[in-house]
Amino acid sequence: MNNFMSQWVYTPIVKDHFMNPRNTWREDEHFEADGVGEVGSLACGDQMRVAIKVKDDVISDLRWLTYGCASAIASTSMMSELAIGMTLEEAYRMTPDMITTALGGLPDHKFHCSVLGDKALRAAIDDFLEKQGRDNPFKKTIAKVICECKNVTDIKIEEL
Amino acid sequence: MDNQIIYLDNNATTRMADEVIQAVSEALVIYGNASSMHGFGRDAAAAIEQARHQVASLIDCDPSEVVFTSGASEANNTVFNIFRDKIDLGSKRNRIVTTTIEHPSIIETVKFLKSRGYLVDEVPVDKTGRVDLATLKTYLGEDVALVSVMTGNNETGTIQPIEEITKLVHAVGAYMHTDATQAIGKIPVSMKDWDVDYMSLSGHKFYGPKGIGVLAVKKKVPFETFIHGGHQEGGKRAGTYNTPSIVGIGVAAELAEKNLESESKHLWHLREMLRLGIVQTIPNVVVNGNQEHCLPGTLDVSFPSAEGESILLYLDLDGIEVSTGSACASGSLEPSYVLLASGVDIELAHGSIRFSFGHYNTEDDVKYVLQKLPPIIKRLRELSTR
Amino acid sequence: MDNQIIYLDNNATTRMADEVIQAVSEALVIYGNASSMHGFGRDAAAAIEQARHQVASLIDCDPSEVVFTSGASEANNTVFNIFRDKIDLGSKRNRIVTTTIEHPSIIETVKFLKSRGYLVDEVPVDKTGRVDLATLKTYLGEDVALVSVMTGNNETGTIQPIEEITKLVHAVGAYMHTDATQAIGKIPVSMKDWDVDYMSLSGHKFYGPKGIGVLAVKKKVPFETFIHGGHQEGGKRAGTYNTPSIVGIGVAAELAEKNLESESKHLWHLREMLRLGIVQTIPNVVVNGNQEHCLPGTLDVSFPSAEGESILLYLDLDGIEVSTGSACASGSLEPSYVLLASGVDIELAHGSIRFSFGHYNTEDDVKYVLQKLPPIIKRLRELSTR
Ligand SMILES: Cc1ncc(COP(=O)(O)O)c(C=O)c1O
Ligand SMILES: Cc1ncc(COP(=O)(O)O)c(C=O)c1O
Ligand code: FES
Ligand code: FES
Repeated sequence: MNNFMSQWVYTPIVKDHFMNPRNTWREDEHFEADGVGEVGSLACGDQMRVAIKVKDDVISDLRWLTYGCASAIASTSMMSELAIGMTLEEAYRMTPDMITTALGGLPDHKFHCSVLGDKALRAAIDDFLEKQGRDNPFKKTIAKVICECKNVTDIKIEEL
Repeated sequence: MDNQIIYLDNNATTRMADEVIQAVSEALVIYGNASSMHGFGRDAAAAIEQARHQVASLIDCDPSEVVFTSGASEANNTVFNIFRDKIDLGSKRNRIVTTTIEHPSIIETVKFLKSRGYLVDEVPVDKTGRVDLATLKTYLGEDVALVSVMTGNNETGTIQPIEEITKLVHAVGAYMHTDATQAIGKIPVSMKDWDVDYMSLSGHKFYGPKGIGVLAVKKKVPFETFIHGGHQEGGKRAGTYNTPSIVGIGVAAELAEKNLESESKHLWHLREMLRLGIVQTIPNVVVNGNQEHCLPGTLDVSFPSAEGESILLYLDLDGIEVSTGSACASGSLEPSYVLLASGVDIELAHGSIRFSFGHYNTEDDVKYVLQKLPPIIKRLRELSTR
Repeated sequence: MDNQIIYLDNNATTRMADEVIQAVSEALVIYGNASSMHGFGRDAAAAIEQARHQVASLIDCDPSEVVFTSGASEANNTVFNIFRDKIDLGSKRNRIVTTTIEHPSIIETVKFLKSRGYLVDEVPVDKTGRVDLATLKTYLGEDVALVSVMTGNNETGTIQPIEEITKLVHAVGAYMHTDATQAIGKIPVSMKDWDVDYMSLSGHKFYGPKGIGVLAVKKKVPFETFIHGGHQEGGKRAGTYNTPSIVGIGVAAELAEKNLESESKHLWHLREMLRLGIVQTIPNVVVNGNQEHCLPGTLDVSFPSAEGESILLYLDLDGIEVSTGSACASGSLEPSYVLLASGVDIELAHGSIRFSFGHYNTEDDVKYVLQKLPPIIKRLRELSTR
């Protein structure tokens, strides 16, 4: 039996981020967001909200909340670490692949959980630009990702 | 993580009883082919007949009515195949009736049959997962060949009124099957009293081996072989006898019969202790299933704003093993179809956790869970979008 | 009767190897549900994947092509069911071709399919039990969906030219299945080299557990689930994983691969020693099957004027366990259908005895048989009407 003991379901990095999620949005914390994005729905079984602070078009801070599985929690946590310090453009171009790679991989059927994280981030950037009354220079260059995980195909991912 | 493992997934599978391990280990050397005439073969045949009697005694049927299979999945497939074949041969009764909350080995068989043009109705259940007799009646008629309703649900534990259902079924001249897999060893089960025509069960759900089950088939009811081949099981199921596992399921059956009363009390006690503890310490929880007609040992709870897999994995890190939705759904994004079919809100169906107790659980296990679970739910809810 | 038991019925079933008993016993405690996510479940899943690799290595296929079943009977039924379903769905290829000497799990499946109107041809074999390629060719055409020919026969040991047959089968665009149950561990078996699409095998024929087998399914060939239900085996075969037995068949596969060469020599040596001994000491005997293309370890002999069951029971009294006809036919008075299909005289077919050797047999076993058998035959012949 000991031969098989016991990789956890996901990679050690996923486990670490699941157990100690970074940059979560505590209720008692007064986080003044410059932009907020939300994707998914409770009915889908996963929902994500991302809030960003922006300084000189760089993401200076980020908070998030998620209703979702371990991969979703770990993905969003990892996304938050990657995003802080990025320019808006870099952040907008973040791909699910960057998140899963940084996590040391996710099982195929959990891929969509990482899609949700960066989508919520883009929604937050959209919200920020809209609030500022600015043009959104990124939107046109990036193909739209459809929310429903079941419709996230490889081709759609590559289009990112 | 503690080294301690609290196993609360007994509806998925149970640990083999020490007596069963002992018997199986000894039987590993009874390696003769039970179909052969020589000495080793005869030893094996005698061991198999003893197991047949033990199982028959447990479910209250004649030993000749016990057909050993590779498990309840095969047993369930076999029953549906019998009537598929009758329909193929032109039977006027060309309709099968079952429910929306059966085990996947029936749900998927039904999907397959429907895709091939067979007529199958799935009777809905009420909010507690129970089949309503009046509703069922509207589905019954002279064109119905088979009705299949599970005894107790694997996810919520909800128990169906099999005896009453069987009366309705026989009244229209149809045959009755019940998948008793989850009920065995937890509540009294009787082929004779309930008067059912077919019953499925699986060894590993009551401290017996995996890969061995039973389809009990009443005398003089329709039968058609599913796995064709050798003359084993009176031609009803081919394949070299799996002697060690058959011996094992026999011993498990004997134990289950002997311990039924104390086991049932033990499981209900732990289940209620956990239910009360959860309700008292965690705000906003929903206990699923029928609380009056419920298998002892099964407790299915939804925690709104906390997602099932996350709860499961945090519990796992604390050494507590539970299940979310049905075990088969793990790794998938589907909410529990059993809860959805019972009209439970989709959000609640996503976040359900099944605690299922077994013989080897103790009050200390419950106390440990009640210490670890509340902070996990609190934490997840703080993280959640709400 | 001596206390000594000489077991010469290894084609019926084998004694589990000590290494397998050890592994199965240890795995009896890996009781988690391999479909579950928690720790116990993951241990079970890892053990299963290891076994999948061991089996794949033995039969030279990709691990993802290995589907665990309850045995070769189920595996064989599964293959025929795939094409039954394709035919039901209107496939233009609506004919199945097999032989007259397959195992009952195919013969009886064919009987059933024919009785339900499906087109199945059974290709005859020559006097030695071999499929003639030219004859087979006359059965092949654009309407053939599946061809199923066993690798080695359980009764006579006759080996078929599977690689050549597969070429012919693929040339007309049909799929090829071989039941390799008896060949495993005795001759080299390769899904890849032979290019077969489906292959069946059973654990207990090569020192593994009973109640566990494999259907190997090449990627991208037709498949339809036989036992519907949970998502185990990638949806190809439902039922809670039988972890201990899967671990056992894995260990058995590893041993079989490691020992193949020495085992093959050992079995052939004992078989030839017995054959020569019988031919030299008993007048008027007929050795059945093909002597050039024969599984090592199988010796099937007819003793004219001595009836099979009587020989078997006299041998049994001397502690020697053999088989008459096919193991499945035991208890029945039918002459061997395999021999009849090979054009063997009905009288000879009645009196055939199968000696089948295994890893644990020794030269002393053969010497003992050669001491006990001649007087038994003499005695029965003296009793006989001739
Ligand atoms: C109600 C019910 N029926 C059937 C089965 C199938 O049993 P097995 O997986 O042993 O074939 C199960 C368990 O998986 C079950 O809970
Ligand atoms: C050639 C062959 N195929 C299939 C089988 C069936 O194997 P099982 O009885 O393990 O299902 C056997 C043995 O019984 C056999 O010898
Ligand atoms: S977020 Fe839905 S499964 Fe991961
Ligand atoms: S985001 Fe809606 S289903 Fe996954």
